[in-house]
Amino acid sequence: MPGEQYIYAAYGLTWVVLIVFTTTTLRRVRRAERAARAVALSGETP
Amino acid sequence: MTHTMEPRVSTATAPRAKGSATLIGALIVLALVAAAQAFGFLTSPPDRDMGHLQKIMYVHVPAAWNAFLAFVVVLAGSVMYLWKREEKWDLLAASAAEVAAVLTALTIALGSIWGRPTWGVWWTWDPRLTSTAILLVIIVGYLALRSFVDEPERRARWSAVVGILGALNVPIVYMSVRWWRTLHQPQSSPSTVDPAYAWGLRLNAIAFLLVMIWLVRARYRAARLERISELAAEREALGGRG
Amino acid sequence: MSKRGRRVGMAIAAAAILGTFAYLVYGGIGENLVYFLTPEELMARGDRAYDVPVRLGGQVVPGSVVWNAQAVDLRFAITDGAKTVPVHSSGAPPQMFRDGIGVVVEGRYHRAGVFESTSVMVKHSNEYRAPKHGEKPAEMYRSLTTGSEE
Amino acid sequence: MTARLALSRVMAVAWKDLTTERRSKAGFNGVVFMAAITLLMFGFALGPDPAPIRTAAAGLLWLTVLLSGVLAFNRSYELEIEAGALDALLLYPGGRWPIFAGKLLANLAFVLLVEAITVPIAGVLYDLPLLTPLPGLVGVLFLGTVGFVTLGTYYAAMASRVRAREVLLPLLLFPMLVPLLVAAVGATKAVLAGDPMGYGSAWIRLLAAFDIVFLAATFMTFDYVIGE
Repeated sequence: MPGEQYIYAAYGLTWVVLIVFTTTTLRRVRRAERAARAVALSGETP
Repeated sequence: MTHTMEPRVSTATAPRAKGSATLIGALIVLALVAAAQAFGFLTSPPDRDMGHLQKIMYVHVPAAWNAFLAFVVVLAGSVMYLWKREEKWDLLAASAAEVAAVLTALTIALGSIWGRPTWGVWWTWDPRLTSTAILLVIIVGYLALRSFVDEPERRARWSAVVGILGALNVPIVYMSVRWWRTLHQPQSSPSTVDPAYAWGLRLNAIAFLLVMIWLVRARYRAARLERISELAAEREALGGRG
Repeated sequence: MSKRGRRVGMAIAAAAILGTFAYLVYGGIGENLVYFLTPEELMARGDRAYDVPVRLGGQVVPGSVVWNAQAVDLRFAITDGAKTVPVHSSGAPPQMFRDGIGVVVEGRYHRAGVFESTSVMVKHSNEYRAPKHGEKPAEMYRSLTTGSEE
Repeated sequence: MTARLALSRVMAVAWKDLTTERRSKAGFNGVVFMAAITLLMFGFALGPDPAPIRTAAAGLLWLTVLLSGVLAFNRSYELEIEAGALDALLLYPGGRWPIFAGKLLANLAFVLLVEAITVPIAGVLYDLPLLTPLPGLVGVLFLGTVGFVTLGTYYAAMASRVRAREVLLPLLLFPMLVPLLVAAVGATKAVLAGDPMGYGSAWIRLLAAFDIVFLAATFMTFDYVIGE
């Protein structure tokens, strides 16, 4: 079909952005959770 | 500092339970996007003028709608912060701003990819394109301001007014560039497209909406936890000295 | 400043913002501004039409397209139903370019009576449609030549 | 606070800022020099052919105003923050808007003075007919400058207090000024060309609308950005 490289480019870009952004978001959540848990634990030991 | 006690209790128990839910949530919303795209591909006949290029509509238009929706959340969060002075509204606005920036950039890139084969140009100084680009730089300025200010209360106050002024500017920007008369077609929506495309567009928009909500929620959660750790660290430092 | 004075000031400022927006949207001050001229509008400018940079919009006259791929030389005519302007362009037409479609060209109208274009842009309408047999696209592009604002 | 007291406070702040500026002179001269050199550089960038320069003149003129004017806004807070004078100003009873209004007036006078020198330079360099359309040109310059200075003074209140203020101010300010730039260039073009298409009045009204919206919005929210 004509112009199919543009369709590949559009969908490829969309998925790259979605996956990269989701992964970095997940990582950030993980990191924040670990930090919060560490703080909570150290806070409990007098 | 008693006010730091209350969030600490909630974090000690919450993270473990929700930790896996965020990954599963991500997989679910992304799978929904894939399913909606598959539906769009299978049900839509090639457009009379654009052929299969019409299928770019299924990612471009949902990205654009949800980017604008995220901006509305930024505005609402900013107004709520100035009104209630509760930090959560500031964190919500910030999370939505990050998502809005990514979705707006994606919208512009996809529009460009579509514009090249259909209009014959990657970019044209059309009202909708131009105002979307300006929206992107306004939100980048908003995020830059946040990164330059360390003190949380001041950062929240300042970014709230910058968010509100930016939102006030959007209609004026649109007006000013619209007066060059538009080349871009009116916005695509289910009512202006052939019934053969309407459901594909709707489903993709809903899938993108869920992705957007998931992203904002996850980033909001991360931002909150980061603040809680910060407060706890501060308190520890104070306690250590005193 | 007193609390009351402050509140009055806030109310005045908010009213000024809302009033200005209402004026911008409903005041109709932008109605005589155009993104492109139609052939009829261009002709109506008389002597001022020549050799100034303008955008010209209209429908490609069916059968008028002469495309020389070797020389990268494109000739066609644009019409708005009332007037027709011949256009010359040294560049490949966009993929969707064809008879009867709406286009906007940028360039200058020369005294020789030919519009020398530096860029050709296809204006797509917002109606995504599957092709039907025997359908005439001409009607669809009437909205272009009269200028779609929204 | 009575209106007269507020007014006298506005004038006091404005006068103080302008006096500081006049005593130092370095700021004003530097900004004027920056504007002149920008005009010259645009001329070189567009080549020796006068036709493209004349076509672009209105845009070049406004870009020059924005690029050089933005240097002035951070200064109006920097000096005070260094001297600790801003905190003293904030301690006065009554609203803070007179401080903002005073600084706005001082910056307005400053930028208008810069324009009074740079616009004739642009007229000479770019071969613009300035005298015939002078009243219209002055009006357009004034309206555009009011909007520019309002947002510039406002954002500088924040930018001047952070690291990297030289980067942050244009980053926040310039995207906000896009409609102002579009309308000001449109209006200036129309005024210089004798308004052949009849667009001038629409652009001027858009400029005025921009000014009103952001004057009102900055006065409503100035309390949030100054001080502490």
